[in-house]
Amino acid sequence: MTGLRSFVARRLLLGVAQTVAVVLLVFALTEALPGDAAVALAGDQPDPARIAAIREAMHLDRPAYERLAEWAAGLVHGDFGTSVTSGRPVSQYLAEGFGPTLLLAALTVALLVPAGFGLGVLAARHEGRLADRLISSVTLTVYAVPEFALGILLVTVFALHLGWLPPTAVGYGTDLLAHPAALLLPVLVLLSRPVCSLARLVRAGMVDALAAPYAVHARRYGIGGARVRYAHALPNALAPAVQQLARTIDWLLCGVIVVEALFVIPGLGTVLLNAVAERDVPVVQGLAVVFGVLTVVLNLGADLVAHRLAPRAGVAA
Amino acid sequence: MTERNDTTAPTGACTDAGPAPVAEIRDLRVEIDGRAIVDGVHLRALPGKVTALVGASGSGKTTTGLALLGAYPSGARVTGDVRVAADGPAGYVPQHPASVLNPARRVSALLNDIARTQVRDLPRHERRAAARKRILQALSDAQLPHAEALLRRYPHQLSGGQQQRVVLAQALLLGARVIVADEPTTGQDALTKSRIVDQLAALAARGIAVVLLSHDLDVVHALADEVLVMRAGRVVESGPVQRLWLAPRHEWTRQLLDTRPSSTGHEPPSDTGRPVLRVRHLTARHRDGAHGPTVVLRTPELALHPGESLAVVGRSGSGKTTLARCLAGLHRDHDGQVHLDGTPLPRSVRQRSRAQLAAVQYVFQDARAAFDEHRPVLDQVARTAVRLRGLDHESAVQEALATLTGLGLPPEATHRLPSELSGGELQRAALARALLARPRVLICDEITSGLDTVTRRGILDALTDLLRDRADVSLMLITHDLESARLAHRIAVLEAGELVEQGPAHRILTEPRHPFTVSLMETTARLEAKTGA
Amino acid sequence: MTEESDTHLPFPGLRRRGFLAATGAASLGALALSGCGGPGSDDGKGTGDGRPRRGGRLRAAFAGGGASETLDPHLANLFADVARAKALFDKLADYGADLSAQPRLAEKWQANKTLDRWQVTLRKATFHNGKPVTAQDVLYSYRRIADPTKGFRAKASLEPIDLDASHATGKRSIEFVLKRPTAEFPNILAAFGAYIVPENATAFDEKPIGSGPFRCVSFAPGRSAVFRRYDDYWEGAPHLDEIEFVVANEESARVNALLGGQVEYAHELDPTTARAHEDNGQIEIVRLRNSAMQGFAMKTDRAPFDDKRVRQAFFLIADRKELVDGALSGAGEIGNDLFGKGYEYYADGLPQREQDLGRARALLKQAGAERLKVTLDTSAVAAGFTEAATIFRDQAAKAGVTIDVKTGSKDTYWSDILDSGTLCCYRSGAMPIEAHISQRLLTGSTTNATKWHHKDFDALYQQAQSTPDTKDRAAVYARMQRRLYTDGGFLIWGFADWILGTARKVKGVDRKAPANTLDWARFDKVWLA
Amino acid sequence: MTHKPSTLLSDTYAVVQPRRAGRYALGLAVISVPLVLAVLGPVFAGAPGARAASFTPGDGHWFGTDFVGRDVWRQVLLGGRPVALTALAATALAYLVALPVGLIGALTHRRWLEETLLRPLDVLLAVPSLLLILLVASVLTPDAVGLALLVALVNVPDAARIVRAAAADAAARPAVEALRMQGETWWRTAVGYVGRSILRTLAADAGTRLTGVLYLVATAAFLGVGVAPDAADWAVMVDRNRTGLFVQPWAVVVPALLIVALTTGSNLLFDAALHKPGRRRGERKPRL
Repeated sequence: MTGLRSFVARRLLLGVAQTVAVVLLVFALTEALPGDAAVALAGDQPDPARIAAIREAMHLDRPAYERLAEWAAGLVHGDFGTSVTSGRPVSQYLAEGFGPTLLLAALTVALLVPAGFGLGVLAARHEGRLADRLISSVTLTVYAVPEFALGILLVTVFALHLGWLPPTAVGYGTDLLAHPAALLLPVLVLLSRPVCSLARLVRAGMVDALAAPYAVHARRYGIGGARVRYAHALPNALAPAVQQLARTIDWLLCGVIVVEALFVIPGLGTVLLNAVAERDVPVVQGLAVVFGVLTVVLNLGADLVAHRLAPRAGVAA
Repeated sequence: MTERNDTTAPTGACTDAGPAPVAEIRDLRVEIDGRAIVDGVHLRALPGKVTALVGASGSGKTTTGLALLGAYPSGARVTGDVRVAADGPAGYVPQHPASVLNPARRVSALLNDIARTQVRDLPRHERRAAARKRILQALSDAQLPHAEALLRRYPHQLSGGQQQRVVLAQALLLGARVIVADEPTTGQDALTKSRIVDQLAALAARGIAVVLLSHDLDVVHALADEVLVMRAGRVVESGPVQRLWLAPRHEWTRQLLDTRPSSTGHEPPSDTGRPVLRVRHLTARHRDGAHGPTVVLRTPELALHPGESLAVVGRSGSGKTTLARCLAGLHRDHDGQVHLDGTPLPRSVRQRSRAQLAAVQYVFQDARAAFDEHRPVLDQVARTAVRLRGLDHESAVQEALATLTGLGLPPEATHRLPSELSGGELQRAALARALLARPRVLICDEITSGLDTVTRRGILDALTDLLRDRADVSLMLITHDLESARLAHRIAVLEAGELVEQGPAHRILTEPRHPFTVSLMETTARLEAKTGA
Repeated sequence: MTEESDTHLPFPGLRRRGFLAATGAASLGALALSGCGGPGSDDGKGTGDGRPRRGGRLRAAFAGGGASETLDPHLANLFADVARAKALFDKLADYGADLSAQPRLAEKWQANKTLDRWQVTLRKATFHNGKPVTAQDVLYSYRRIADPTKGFRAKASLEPIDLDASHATGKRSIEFVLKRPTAEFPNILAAFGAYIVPENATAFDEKPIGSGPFRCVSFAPGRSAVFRRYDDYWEGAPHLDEIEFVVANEESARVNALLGGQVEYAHELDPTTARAHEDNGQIEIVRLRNSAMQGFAMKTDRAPFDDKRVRQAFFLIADRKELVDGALSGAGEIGNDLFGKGYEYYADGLPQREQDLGRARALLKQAGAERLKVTLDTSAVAAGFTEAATIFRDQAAKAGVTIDVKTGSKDTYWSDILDSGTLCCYRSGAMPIEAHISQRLLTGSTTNATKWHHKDFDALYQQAQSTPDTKDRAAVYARMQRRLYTDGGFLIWGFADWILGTARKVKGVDRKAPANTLDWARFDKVWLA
Repeated sequence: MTHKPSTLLSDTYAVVQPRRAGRYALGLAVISVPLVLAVLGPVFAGAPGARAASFTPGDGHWFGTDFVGRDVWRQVLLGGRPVALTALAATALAYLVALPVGLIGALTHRRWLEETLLRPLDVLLAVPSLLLILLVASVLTPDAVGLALLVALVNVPDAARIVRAAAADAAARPAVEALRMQGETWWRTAVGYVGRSILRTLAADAGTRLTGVLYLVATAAFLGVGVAPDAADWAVMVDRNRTGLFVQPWAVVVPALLIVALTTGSNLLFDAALHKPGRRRGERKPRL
């Protein structure tokens, strides 16, 4: 469909603009931070001469726009530049941090979808009854609990008091898959808020869809309850939920920063925090690009799925 | 009460020793919050017969019809007996077939699910093919032959007629012995109506019992074998259609059946040369996202003279609403000029001066949607006089009240919220809202479609009175319905965006020239002929 | 001048890591309430721990530096860096528990009469590749550190050495030529980051070669480093087979990992964590006393603190006990406005200062500074800073002084407070008193946060550095400290403990050494019971 | 022909409608505790007592002492206002910007105006919110007001999109065209009608957004942004006192419960307000 193609093309163009804007914004912000990598590195030994020497060693004495231009030129060739503080390539930072974060995110999303949809459908199915009340109020409450608080709580209960699970992923390095038990709590914490919002969204959509004439019609014609729920009502409840799912990437990122710190998982969130603290601008930039591209691609994907699910939204007259 | 007597006697069919009914309702009472919306209704649906429930909106006919499907309003208390033949539930064709088609699934989804249940006893590998065959058969029975491609489409990609036939095919595939058709022809033009009538007749011919819920008396007369007349939840009269038409016993039935056009043709005003509104070389486009602009209307020349009424007739999608909206300034995307008294009107309402706004007023098809649901009707109507004529609030309210009551709205109703008024009342209020501007040109866009006969007649009467009382107002009546068009002095016929014919009403109605107009007239005639009028 | 003690550097790092963890940088320590350290605080390593057992792998959790971490010992900046560096490398000397220099790779040192030429003899030691540690290695290492194009931290410490004139006098002996007399030359050898690397070593990320007790097995920056026992270590092979350093920036994560048995050693815990687990037998809590000086720095070159009566009034405003209890959660000891409690040369004869609001008011009145308004700069840069600031604000209010607490950026705090403002929160890790003076209290000091510029004070320092006799030198230091006690710019209200947690089977952890001294984070003497 | 056995239909369809009043009462009950504490707490807080050692339970302190030895109960009394105010202010601010932007975007027929207003927000939407907060916060070291502004800023794009979508829906209704035909003012059309029509959508969104804002404020505190680390603020208390969780749990549990009550309660209230009022229009077509 040409309509679809031009839609995708326009969205991609917007995505590129978004990513560029994000990078510029991040660059401007990191440049505007008081102090630079040299000051940050000097710490409580702010000997001016030493700061100057470090600055020179890091090539920070060059004007900001020159550094940006050089970095951007490199980016065009797929080169993310090198870290100011360690001199290692930024791509290495990204590559090393990407694994654990991707694993966490993928696991979370993989569980998020069935859990969120399952709970939402369950609540909608028993609308107004105990199961619904229970699910609704629990999701509401858990939604309000920040990750760090939940993380501490879960660790205290399941790892320290009961001793069922390892409290952190310390020492497991990037090979987290070999220690599935260590992943359980982090994923649970990451899952908590998105699941709640997704479940609530699916519930609302399902309540509407199940009451919609087409669902009643299908039921009237003898189609089984489960089939009506999943094959006929759910696709209609899906579109807003899928949009929300794309929005979850932002949440996951927030959550990942906290969760990685809490459970000692060396992923992108940790890299980001360190880079911001060290004023390691190229690394922050690289991350901004990665996150920007991810956000754009996921949103585009969500739009396409939503478009597929609710075809009226896109093409309808 | 006479109703009592009538209702206790079940439909005439049961007196015959004819075939057993495939569905039967006995002494149905549906109550919400202690108020009965259906009370003591009996109904028998016989195979191959069309049983019609007629009545104004709110008379309980829909509730009764849906009871056959086992559906009741939420929170309702139901007593009585509903029986349906065991081999297949009742089929249902709603007024808006799109509402029962799942927007997120292809057309084939529900058909597949229905067919699957029927092929369970076949060997696994044969099931698919067998199900497919059944589906195609059902579609072809519903007059959708060669529908393979259609199955892959989404509901919104089908035309209204196709949607209706798909819904019908679902019922046929199901093997329904009874099919409830809810207002299948409401708001449709004569050509479509006649097609639907044929279709329902074909259903009955297949031995299916059809329960027709309608306020379209032409269709009822053309189709029904038995008619139940409902009012306020009760059946006031029932019997074979001929008997009812020829000798209605109940006063309400008489009122309902009094279909003669209220009034036709005043003398057209002497042609006073300068038109009040003049359209030249109008080309309107629609833009829908990907496809780019499509031209939906071309009107080289159209004029409206002071005191004149012009009916614009056409099928749905012919561009007549777009024409009206262009004139009202609600459809910006057009070229060409619209002159008011010789001066060009800005394209968009937003750029029109108050005087210009007041001069051209527009009444919407869907009155309920055209009112703010949060404010009392009177307030909203009065605002026209405040904004467009600079009246202060007090006098505006006074005038609004006078206009509203003049149009037949009870004074106490004017202080209510729109949701508390009936469709007919709201349409009157909408008319009042436009009239308060003292318009030179009043554009009425299908304002009677979707209303039952009695209400419609009331509105049309109000319009007629208006034309008589205010000689300076020119009326533009957008309609698909030739009966309403009779009201006008002149008629313009639109087809597929082109203005195919225009002229004095009697000339168009008696000797149409364009082939399309001819076919339109013929179908209407055929429908009326069927009704035996 | 002098060495930079290791100490403070780590803090910025910490805090950087601590970025996430507002509470992270624990620091402060002792249960001043109960007045006693944990069990076994009676003496140093080993006692009561039974006979050392050989073997096993110890996992130690530190706050780390993320993916930018390096094994280059000269770049060591954080506690984790230092702990790794001292496992892989040696310095010529290191600090004892009282911050006096103890010989390490240097077997002995000998000065000439004028204290500007020092003969250093190396002990017999080998690098992990079997090559002996030679004078050339030492000179190469020092010259690398002093490279003006690099910003190595120890460069400033080595400044007194004239490296062009210094030379090897034998395979294992060097003559260091100094630019001026320096009685505390051994402190330079113990300076933070002054590690000895093999001649011409430039790359350290892939299996670096050192002379320390452990050899590098693997290193993943920001995650973990695995080192193996070096059997030919000059001081005797470590008890442990292997040590793994893991990075966990969140304090709670370190504690949880320790409680969950994922690590056996957790560095830098919160006082409250310590209190929670001190006596429940799950883990062992170790408090390293006097590890971090806590105070306020008054800029003595500007109003209102250019008047020494105002400074004295401020000394009297502070309720030190309340500050230690509140800001350090009780984990520390009160201070007496002098740096280096318990260190060599500390003037412990001076009377403990107490809060005296009446005299403080009187002094302020004399100085014409009633209704004084001061801005106190603070930042979440170190644990206890903001708490101390608000507590002190409340205390000052009782003396009629209005303090406006201004919270600044963590990342640039130290360079912000160096020259601007009048009053700020300050802290310092352990370093010799001499280093504290040379870095912070001389006219030419690079980090003179109190702007203490006094020619006579500078002269006293030079005099001390030219005094060969320890006793005489101690007398000069005492004079200097008395001066600072009377009207100096540092209001030092406490010394925080440094708190470690270990699994109960970990033995041989030194309980006396302040953070950054030789026996702190020294894993070659540790064993698993 | 067989017939289905006739079914006795009475009562089968008597659907229990969830009682709205009950929902309101529950929401009110849950939210009133934190709200009353937030509003009146400071009045009753009184003068600060002497500091005790940190994290000591009991000993004249109802809920023990916090991480710097202050009375937890007093901190609780003082700490509600900033949380509630920051969260409410941030939510309100977000809408203050999002509403006009969304309304104008939905009502204007000028494509360029819509694009200029909404495209920049799309860009902002692509910035991970925590990254934005971290960066801006480190540049500006915001105070409570700054934090509210920042959190509001993060919420604006999303809120504006929701307002625009809902308003576009309402603006496409004939009622708006009818208002235009009446020559009604922009204000009455946009605010009086469209604004009024999207109120329910907004209320629903505001409920979740408030929770999200509270979450952000609390997480920002966890990351050390925006509030003084020793401020009397429930979110900060939860974070700062959590080191003492094992020694003195009250310092964490009490403020945490209050925050959860605040968000849960407000959501319950919004839910109740939104709960579809039972069918009022008995005459209309029954919903199937």
